[in-house]
Amino acid sequence: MTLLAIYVALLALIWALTAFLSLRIRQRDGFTTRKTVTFGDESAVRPSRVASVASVLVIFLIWGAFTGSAWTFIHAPAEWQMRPIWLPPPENVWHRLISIANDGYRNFTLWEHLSISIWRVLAGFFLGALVGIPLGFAMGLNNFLRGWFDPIVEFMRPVPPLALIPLVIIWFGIDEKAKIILLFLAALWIMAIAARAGVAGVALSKVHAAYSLGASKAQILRHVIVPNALPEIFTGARVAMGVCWGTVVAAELVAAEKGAGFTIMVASRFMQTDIVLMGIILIGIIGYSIDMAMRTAERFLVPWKGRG
Amino acid sequence: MTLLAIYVALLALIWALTAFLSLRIRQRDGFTTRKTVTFGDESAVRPSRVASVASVLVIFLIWGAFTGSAWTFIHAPAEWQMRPIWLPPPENVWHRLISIANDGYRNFTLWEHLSISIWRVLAGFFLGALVGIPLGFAMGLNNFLRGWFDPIVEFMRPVPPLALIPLVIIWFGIDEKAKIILLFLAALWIMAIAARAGVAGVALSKVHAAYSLGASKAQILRHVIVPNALPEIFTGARVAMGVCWGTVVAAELVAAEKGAGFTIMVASRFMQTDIVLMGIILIGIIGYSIDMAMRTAERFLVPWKGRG
Amino acid sequence: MADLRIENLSMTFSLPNGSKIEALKDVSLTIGDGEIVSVLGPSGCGKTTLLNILAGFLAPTEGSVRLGDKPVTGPDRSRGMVFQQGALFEWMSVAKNVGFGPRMAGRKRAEIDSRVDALLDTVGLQGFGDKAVYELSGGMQQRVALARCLANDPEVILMDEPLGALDALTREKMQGLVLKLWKDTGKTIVLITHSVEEALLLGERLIVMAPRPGRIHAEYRLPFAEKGVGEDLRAIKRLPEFSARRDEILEMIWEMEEEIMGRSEVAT
Amino acid sequence: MADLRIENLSMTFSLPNGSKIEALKDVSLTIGDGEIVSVLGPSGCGKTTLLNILAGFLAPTEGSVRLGDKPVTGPDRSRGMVFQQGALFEWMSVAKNVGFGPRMAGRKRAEIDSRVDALLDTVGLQGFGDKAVYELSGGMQQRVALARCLANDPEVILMDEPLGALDALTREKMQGLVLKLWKDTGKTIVLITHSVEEALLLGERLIVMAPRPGRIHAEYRLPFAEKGVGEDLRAIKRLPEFSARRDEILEMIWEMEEEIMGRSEVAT
Amino acid sequence: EEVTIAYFLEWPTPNQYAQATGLYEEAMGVRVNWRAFETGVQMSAAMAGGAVQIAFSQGVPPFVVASSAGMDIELAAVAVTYDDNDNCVVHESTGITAENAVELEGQRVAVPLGTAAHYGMLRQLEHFGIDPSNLSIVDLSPADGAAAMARGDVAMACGWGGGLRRMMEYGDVLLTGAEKRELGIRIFDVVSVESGFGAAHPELVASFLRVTDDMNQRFQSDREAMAPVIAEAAGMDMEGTNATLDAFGFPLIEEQLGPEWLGGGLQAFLLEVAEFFVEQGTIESALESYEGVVNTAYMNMAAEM
Ligand SMILES: Nc1ncnc2c1ncn2[C@@H]1O[C@H](COP(=O)(O)OP(=O)(O)OP(=O)(O)O)[C@@H](O)[C@H]1O
Ligand SMILES: Nc1ncnc2c1ncn2[C@@H]1O[C@H](COP(=O)(O)OP(=O)(O)OP(=O)(O)O)[C@@H](O)[C@H]1O
Ligand SMILES: [Mg+2]
Ligand SMILES: [Mg+2]
Repeated sequence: MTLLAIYVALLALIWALTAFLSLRIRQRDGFTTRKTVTFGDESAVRPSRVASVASVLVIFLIWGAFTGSAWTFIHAPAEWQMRPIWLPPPENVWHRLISIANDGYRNFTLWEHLSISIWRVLAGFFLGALVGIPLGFAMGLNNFLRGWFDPIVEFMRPVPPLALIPLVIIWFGIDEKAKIILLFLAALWIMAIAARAGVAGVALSKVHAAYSLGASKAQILRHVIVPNALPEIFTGARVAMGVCWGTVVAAELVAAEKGAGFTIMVASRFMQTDIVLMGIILIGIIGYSIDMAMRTAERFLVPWKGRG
Repeated sequence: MTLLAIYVALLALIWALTAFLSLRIRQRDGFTTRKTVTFGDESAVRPSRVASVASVLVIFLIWGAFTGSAWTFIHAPAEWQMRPIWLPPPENVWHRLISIANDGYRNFTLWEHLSISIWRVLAGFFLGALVGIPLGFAMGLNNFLRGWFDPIVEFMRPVPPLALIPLVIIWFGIDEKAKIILLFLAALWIMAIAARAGVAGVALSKVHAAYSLGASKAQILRHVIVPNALPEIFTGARVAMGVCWGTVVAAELVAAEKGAGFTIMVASRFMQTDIVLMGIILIGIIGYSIDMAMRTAERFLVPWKGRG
Repeated sequence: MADLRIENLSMTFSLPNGSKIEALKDVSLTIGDGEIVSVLGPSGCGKTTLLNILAGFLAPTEGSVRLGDKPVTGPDRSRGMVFQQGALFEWMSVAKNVGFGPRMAGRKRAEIDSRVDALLDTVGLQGFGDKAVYELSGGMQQRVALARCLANDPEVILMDEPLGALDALTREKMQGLVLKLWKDTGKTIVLITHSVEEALLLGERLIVMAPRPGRIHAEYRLPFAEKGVGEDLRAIKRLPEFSARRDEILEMIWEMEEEIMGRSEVAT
Repeated sequence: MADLRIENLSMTFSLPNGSKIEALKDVSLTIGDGEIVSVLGPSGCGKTTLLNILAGFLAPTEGSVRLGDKPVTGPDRSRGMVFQQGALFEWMSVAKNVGFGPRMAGRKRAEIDSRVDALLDTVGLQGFGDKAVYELSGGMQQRVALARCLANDPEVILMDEPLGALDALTREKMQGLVLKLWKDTGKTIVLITHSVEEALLLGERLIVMAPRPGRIHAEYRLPFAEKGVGEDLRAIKRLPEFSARRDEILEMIWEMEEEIMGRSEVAT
Repeated sequence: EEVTIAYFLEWPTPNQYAQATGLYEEAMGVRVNWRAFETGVQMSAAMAGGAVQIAFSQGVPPFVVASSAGMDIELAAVAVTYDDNDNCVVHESTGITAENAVELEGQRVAVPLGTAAHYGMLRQLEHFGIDPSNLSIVDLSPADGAAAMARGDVAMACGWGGGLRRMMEYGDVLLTGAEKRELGIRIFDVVSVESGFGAAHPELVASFLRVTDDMNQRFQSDREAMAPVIAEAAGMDMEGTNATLDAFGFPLIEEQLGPEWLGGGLQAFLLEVAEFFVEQGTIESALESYEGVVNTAYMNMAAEM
């Protein structure tokens, strides 16, 4: 509560300061500045860089000040200081990262913990896409298969993949296979629905054009429907990757011997808050990187997205 | 593997049968039937009802046949029969549902298990929306606040909420408050981003029209921006609800004394596969119902969605 | 009421890549009180930019706009806008849309209601007050937009291709309505259009603009708006002088466009 | 090559609510080999439905279409289509789009390449072969669509408002191109349009359709397509007989539309 | 060919000397993988999934639960007895001791469900006349339970090993090991084998038991030398290792084949535990007898070796 108050106070202070200063320093000439009314015009909102930098600095400052960090010059009074098991100073997290990167944690190196999680995600996602995409196409192209799989997909879609963990444990145990099956199930329905939506999104005029140019059904599938569905499939893949990453972390919280989720769960048992924080930050960075990688792949592989 | 083969064989058989029969029984006259080419034309795909019914029946049939169910007339040879700890016959799941509904499980009634989970989701979601929506609006309307919160939101968005469980356990323990904070964090960023997107989606001409009709900033916020953002916010709310439901199940897998996720996790400890299946089915049904309820609410509350 | 005086208006946009676009350069124009002026010109010649400056949404890089003796510095209820489409508030009923301006100004409920009813009558939408705007056809929606604008009793009405999205017949009817409203209310109206016929029919004065830099290319004074009312627009179109004017202006625009397109095709 | 014979065509759509729409009723028409026919009519009069039946995408509820002595039962490379927009394959380059038909037919690589080059020349897109289609302007995209259709050397080309989405000047140029292609290749062309001028310019014959039920309302035989080539379209538009025809047909359509709109407004 | 064996971290046993020095591989002639688990329940799950063939030191309750549910799992031997290393700890702030144990009613308790600790807790509650349904029982592993205890989230936590030792920092046990033994609460772990694997390779199981017994014997004489290796393998410091080892008992083959254990006492105890669980409603039904799931053949073979 005190913390929140301090944070808001700092926010207000810096805001007021920035506003006062920018009254003096004229912003560089740009078309936005010619607008007389900008409130409500989202396109005229330029994220203030000063604010971004200040925001990150303030978080670190508060973090450091209340944990007696050697990195910050200001320190909160001793009775307000947090103990490291609640919140370690930032340098602890950093040193922990370095020491774990060098010496490993629980018999595995940091890299092994992270790469096993990433590998699980990739394997599960890949299998899910391998089955889900053809399934989605079948559903988009055929009355019978649509009818057959519709009830299954509609029922499985809202089941959180995590709810399947106990069943997967009973059926497949707790080893690699079980985790990959879980991730497979997490990706499967998302990819099937994306592929089905991709088929649904094909402009009829394109299909008709292909027909009157003499293409056969197989040719239409290969040259018209598949490329047209790719952007949708990519969007689905981004969602599926996000879900898979969340699912693998959760699955590792419940049962694993290594992995990113395992690391933070075990560390939390032993109140090693610095490792937990380090793990969460790494998980966040990997999640962010996966999303960025998918976006980049999308730009390269389906440059025509949204240009039809 | 054998199961999969039998399933695919049944699928193919019924497909062939349906195709053969529908050659004889002319489909009712409809505009689709006047189309000479329907392959690739998703709008012409009518899910076959026969297939849907057959699909569900086949699943039950296989389930029953391989578990020696009293409900099915066909039974697989004894050496192929599954034992109830792997897969109990459907009637066991049903009887279990009835007995748990009557007598409860682990000191709590079925209704208590389910309602505590639902309550957690609603409370967490509500708090997340309460903070996230104004945050999103602030980010959509103001340079400084956009700059301030952008790095935070962009970093937190790809962190799976489940990765926060260990930290939440350390900071807030394992009681109700901790779970609700976790769900709050799960909903917060989704709602903030939805609200921000809602602001970004306001057509500039509407805002300009309001200005030249003499509206003040507050009036524009209240009468133009908020209603315009509602459809986006609702879409975000549906996503957030789905994520919250998955998160609560996972959080209960890790630590809880009651709840839907707790039920299936504990049952899996005791190899009570019938309870696990029952729980998963109930979780699926609740997830589905939440989604349906949100859609219905959307139709009633923002009937203008997509009509601008 | 007062004249709309546009003096030496220039508007230069700086693009993110550093280049500059002269959307308007040294445009001067005076629009008299109660005059109806149509503006015609190829895509990108700065018509919308001009209108946005008149409305007060943009501040020009040079020059000034004055309505009477007040300089224009921002949007104001004295200058109403009608957009091509999509500017109605789809979460409000027709009546709420029309009454928006008075409601924001805090007028009394009864006063608003009677004003809204009268305006719906004027634009031919009696009995549609309770409908949702998205249930109306495109033409009816533009009637609502006109009524909403009139509800505030502005001195000037600015229209950016108000009839551009309508089909031929509906458009003809709406042209009649605009002329009728102009005559009945005596408002100053500035109307942007891409249709030469519409510009001829609805403008007492017709301004033809040219792009790069955006400027006034030609100006015509026309008799047709004065003559035309309601349903006899078609008769006006059959007049030989109308055909002659149309051919003259078409020819002029063709030449201008040809010149520009030729240039731009080399550019790409 | 052969005539396109349309006999007693009727098409009734059953709506989900049980009501029926007579999109076409008893339409008969013969289009000679190498003829260019334009079809004009208000929205919903069945133009697209007719073209879809000719292309073979729809089977009529009654009547038949024959090309020469072969009945039309499905889409075929002998009947090419040009759509208003969005029918190009945006994941292929311009050259791949144009070569699509021959490629699907399994022609040899070299043969396809030379044919594509020749066609790009014909439609004025030399050197654009490697571009992505979404980098082209609307007019250029329609040139690609025309070339793609011609690559298959169809007997009949069916066009559904091919120039509807283009701006005035581009449209005029494309009209010239269509006429040129017609003259050079001698294909049978059926062209749907909403523009009276375009219908007059591009049709040896002009079919005016009326809705509810969709049927042929009037038919004109016109001299302008025969006369006009390339760049002198504008001269043709200035001919007094062109203006006379235009006024005549406009008048006729106005009357027809008025009657229909009147009816429909009561209906809603 | 390879065998995967399940074990616990922070659970030092003499056979970890063999684990660390590769003696098992030598004797069994196959590659041996060791996988650490947190609870015996997870070991069952892993055996069901075929990922693990032998579980060393699985608790009795998870074994009873799995075998009662019909899993293909056999008891081959007793691994370790530890009445003092598996217990329930009450938070000191509650002021609850054996005298006023009923005051636990209405409080929150952390216990890993389905484990020996769970069984021990239920029996203790029974002894104190407390109805478990009056408690708020949270399912937490010992380590999580200790963390919850540290935060003061729970009034009592049950567990074993490192978790139990951390719990003890915040409170004390209700009953000591000796007191529990008097009540007939026996706490020991077993060596369980996936039946299919056991049937196919009885000699591997037997030689596993043989090596284990060798280590147990050697431990009695040569503890000084073995302890550091064991501590390393268990992931603990020397002090903790010694304290834990002091609380452990490792019955040798001859003793195990006697009437107290495999000679009949063990089977009877399993039935007792199962019936208690049925009574508590934690499992549906017990087997008629647990003779069938205790396979003494391995031990007999090992004795011969
Ligand atoms: N916000 C802006 N930023 C940069 N350039 C702009 C902006 N708005 C307009 N322009 C440029 O200014 C020129 C004039 O644009 P404007 O929209 O006024 O043209 P217009 O006459 O309304 O065209 P149209 O007939 O297509 O509506 C164009 O070249 C356009 O690209
Ligand atoms: N698939 C369909 N199902 C039901 N009714 C249809 C279908 N296709 C067209 N119609 C109806 O048939 C009539 C003719 O439609 P069509 O698309 O042929 O008109 P059109 O002349 O091409 O109109 P436009 O000029 O707007 O393109 C319309 O009333 C339309 O609503
Ligand atoms: Mg414009
Ligand atoms: Mg059409």
